[in-house]
Amino acid sequence: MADLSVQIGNLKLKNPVMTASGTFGYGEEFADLIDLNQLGGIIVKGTTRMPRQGNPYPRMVETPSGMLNAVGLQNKGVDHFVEHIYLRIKDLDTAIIVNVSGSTVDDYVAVCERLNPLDKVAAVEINISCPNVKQGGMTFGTTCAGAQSVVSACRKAYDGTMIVKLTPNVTDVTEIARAVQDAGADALSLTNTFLGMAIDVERQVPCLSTITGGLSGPCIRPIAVRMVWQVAKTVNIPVIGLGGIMNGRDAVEFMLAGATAVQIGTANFVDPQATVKAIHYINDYLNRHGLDSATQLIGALKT
Amino acid sequence: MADLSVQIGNLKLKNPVMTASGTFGYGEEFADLIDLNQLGGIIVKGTTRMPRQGNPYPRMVETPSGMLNAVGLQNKGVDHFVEHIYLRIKDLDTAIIVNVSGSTVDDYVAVCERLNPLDKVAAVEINISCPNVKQGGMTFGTTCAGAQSVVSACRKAYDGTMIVKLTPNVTDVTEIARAVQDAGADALSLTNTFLGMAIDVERQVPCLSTITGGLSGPCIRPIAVRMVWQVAKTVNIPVIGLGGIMNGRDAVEFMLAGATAVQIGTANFVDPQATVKAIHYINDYLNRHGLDSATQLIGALKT
Amino acid sequence: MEYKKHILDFKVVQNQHLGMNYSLLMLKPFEGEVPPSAPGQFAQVLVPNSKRTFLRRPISICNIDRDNNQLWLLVRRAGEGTAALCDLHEGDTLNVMLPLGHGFTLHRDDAMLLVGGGVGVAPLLMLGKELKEQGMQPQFLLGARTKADLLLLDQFSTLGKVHITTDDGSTGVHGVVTKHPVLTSDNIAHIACCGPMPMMRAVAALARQQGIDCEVSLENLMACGMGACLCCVEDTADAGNVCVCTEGPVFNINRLKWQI
Amino acid sequence: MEYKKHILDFKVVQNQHLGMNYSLLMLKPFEGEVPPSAPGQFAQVLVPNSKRTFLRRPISICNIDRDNNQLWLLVRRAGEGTAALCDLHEGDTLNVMLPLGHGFTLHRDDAMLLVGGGVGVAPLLMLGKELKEQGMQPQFLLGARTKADLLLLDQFSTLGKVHITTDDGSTGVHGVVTKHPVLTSDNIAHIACCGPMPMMRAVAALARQQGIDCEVSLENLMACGMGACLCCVEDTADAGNVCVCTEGPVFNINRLKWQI
Repeated sequence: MADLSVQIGNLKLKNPVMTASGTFGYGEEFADLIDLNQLGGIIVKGTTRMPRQGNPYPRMVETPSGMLNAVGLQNKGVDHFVEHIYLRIKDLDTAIIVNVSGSTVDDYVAVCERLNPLDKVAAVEINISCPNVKQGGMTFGTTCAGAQSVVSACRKAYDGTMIVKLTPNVTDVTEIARAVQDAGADALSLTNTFLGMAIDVERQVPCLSTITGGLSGPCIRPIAVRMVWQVAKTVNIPVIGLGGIMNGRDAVEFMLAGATAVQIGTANFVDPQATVKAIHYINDYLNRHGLDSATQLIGALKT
Repeated sequence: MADLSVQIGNLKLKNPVMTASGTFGYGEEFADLIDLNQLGGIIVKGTTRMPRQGNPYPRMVETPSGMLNAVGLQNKGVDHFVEHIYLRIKDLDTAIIVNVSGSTVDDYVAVCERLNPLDKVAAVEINISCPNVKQGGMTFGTTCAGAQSVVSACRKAYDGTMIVKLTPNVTDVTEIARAVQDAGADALSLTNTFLGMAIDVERQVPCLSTITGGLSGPCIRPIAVRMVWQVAKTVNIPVIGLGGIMNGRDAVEFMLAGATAVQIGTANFVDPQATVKAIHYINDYLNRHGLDSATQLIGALKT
Repeated sequence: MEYKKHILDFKVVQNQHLGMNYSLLMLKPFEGEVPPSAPGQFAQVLVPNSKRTFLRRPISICNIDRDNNQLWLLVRRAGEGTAALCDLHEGDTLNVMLPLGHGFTLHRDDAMLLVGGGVGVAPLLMLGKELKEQGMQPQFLLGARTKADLLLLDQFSTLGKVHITTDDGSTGVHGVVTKHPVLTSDNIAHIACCGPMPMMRAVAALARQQGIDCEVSLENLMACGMGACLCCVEDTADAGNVCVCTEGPVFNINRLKWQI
Repeated sequence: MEYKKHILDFKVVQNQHLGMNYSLLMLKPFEGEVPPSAPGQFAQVLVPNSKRTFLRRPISICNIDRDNNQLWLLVRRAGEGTAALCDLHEGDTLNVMLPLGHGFTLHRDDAMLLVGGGVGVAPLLMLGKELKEQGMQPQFLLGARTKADLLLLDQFSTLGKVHITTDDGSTGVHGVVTKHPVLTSDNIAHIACCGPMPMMRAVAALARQQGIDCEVSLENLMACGMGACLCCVEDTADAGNVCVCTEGPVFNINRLKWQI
């Protein structure tokens, strides 16, 4: 049995496979089908200062090898999380990471402050890349200054491991990555979804209530792998790769490109057991290649 | 029979369906399978000042609902085009449009000058978005200044209809679109391919000789549709939509989003008859919806 | 009662084509029993043989035949994914997650009318069977475009009285289901309805007007089917946006904000 | 001679499974005749039943059975696309574009040896048949891992003398094809070779050393198969990068820049 553990800042994960925010609820939904304690980490749904109803239906459309969503950060707010959900999931033997979203810098800071005292929150993931909210979200993530404003403020409010989730909807993702590293991030996760759109041609209306939404799934994996590869060469902090990972092979692809860990997102909708299968695959892969640690995969691409 | 014709600058196309550069050779390769005279236009392979051998093999890898390529503008140069290929294809009853590529502004200008006198070249398409060349190409297309430098210079060198092909690998495609319009473009085509990457995980090497390549196919269609929709609302010149159009339905989707015409690219590799089938579909669609002109589809999305 | 979710491979024992557009898939798990499920719950089916289908397809559980350890799914050929399901061969393998969501309320009286249209009759078969097994006498009101579009009529006839409407009048009452007098007869206290949206809205409107308790089964587009993606939401009077896949697919019409 | 390209729907008349990993697909066009093709040309097959296959798959033309108007394609279960082809049912429809590329040179003498390995024997069947029909006496040298991996042996035996090597020595000469004495016998003037790359390189090296004229059939990854995408290029001594799909797949080794 190879050593699957990897290190993200001060946080040690038992293996590199986490779930992506907004694709795995709070984990409980999957408990019938997989042992949650096997996961490297669970990144729970985007959490905001106040409850949010999200966007109107329809919020989803299937696209070639992927899907567009426009959920819009529906959640019951950080107080509900702390008072109810946290109590239910805190004793899982996996890293619980909370995705933090907001419309203003103050919103992000308020959520970070509320989460800061919680022992069993292993890290926060600052989401400056949600494409489905009118204010904040992705608009912070597309400029260095915007990204730094959020990340610096959150850094002051949160003492633990702080991951920052980047948007792919930029000309040069390495520039944003460097700015976010300089602002105090302990790790980066990329990519969030790609801004996309689909039309019901017979009715001549957009498929989503919000017209545009976030594209995810294996369709965009080649772009996400490229960005992880570029960013991992640029920064000194760990990179967490995501974007269309459907299985263990895809997870290894991201690690070879430079990711220290990965998140599985949309695949959970197609195969709710994709995460545990990927963990087994990585173990088998390491054995097959005569490697004894998952860390040996990180950036091992021969170019 | 509905009126399928559309207008791109001074150029009237018999229908909105063209072939995308680099996916249809010079048309001759497809002559056994379709009647080339039925097409709205043929955009021939990227043509450069000097012959180019392109990138080493391997240049292609299949990805979910798409493919990455790294051809690198292999072509025999503009002189060969003018002296040989042009003579063979100039009497086709379709708009022959030449895609112009280069590493320097002078390169682009030289090709435009060489093409300018040719009666049967209906337009040029200035390619400031090729992701597979070390110099020039996409690097021009990712900044307003870079884009304008090429487009202004070509504008002086070419008197006919000048289309400019934009890259999607930018934060704000409308900004580039506006700059290119201001520099004298008669029309815009978007999107070119997305910069991506894939890894052979067993061998731990990139699938492409150039590591990264251009992602095309229906996988990226939702992103391309979104960009066409954004750009069409921004500029006053016609937009030609492309990116993962597999059939007539997809062509209509781009037109509803604001495209005046479309280009079919990667689909030609899967179904060499995709273009003519799309033309028939559009005609049927217009009849089914009680419309008498393809122009009624342009930007007809109800939002 | 909450049933545990399972993901299982099933073998296609029989694919019974019903007319041009429907298939009744009779499936047997490769291992173990078809998991316990309630009438109105659904399954998420991974389409194995379609180039352009990425997500699973939610399909109502039509019947669980315990004697033969079979799961029945009734599929309408709508898009590419369901067409591929209709084209499955006997012996093919199908990966199915079930049971999902919350089903119909089982009322312990004889005043229950099960109203179905098109492929929406599927969950009513299981519901009717369950009611009959518990000693109730359910009635059915089934609507279709033509006589040929009436599905599983033989099955329904064994479970209780069947009322019929057809759009073209080729059998039963001529017109849509709300034209049928049984809907407004005195002895109906509860309606369980599944069918096309216009039908469900019309039935819901009539039920509200008549003061009849009514549940409908929604078909909102969904990705995961298990409350994770939050895509299939329906706006409710009591809780705002809720997931159809977990809080539904069956809703009492009093929870819905339908303008009826 | 250039044959016209066609795109046709074929019906799977028979899918003959050869061992675990190969299928011989016998296909009949829904309309008209199998288009005229030359030995060594290939077809581009649209995989109808695989979720993750986007592009067509290039498959050598194995045989055209004019008596039964059948196209034979020999498929090795390599990735998901070819696996789906191997799993086709009789009666399924397959969209095929053919013929593509340039095939083997037909030498008008009896000094031709056709060397094949694995699924690479496919085009040699058609080539041997053509040679025999034209009155020549081709010989075959077929290599495989084991006796069980030798494909279409009955067919080849009807066309000429068959020499065999196996990696495990279970039949024929023990070892790779270049171990077989026929390759260096005096009466071989031309080699037509199709098989795995290491085999083709070894055969090419031997041919060059012995001064034997030699053609090989390349398998570079391709998208369009018709010279449009410029992805499948091979670097040649005379013309730099050329498309394998149009200039090949068959090349004389003198054109290649292989370090052999």
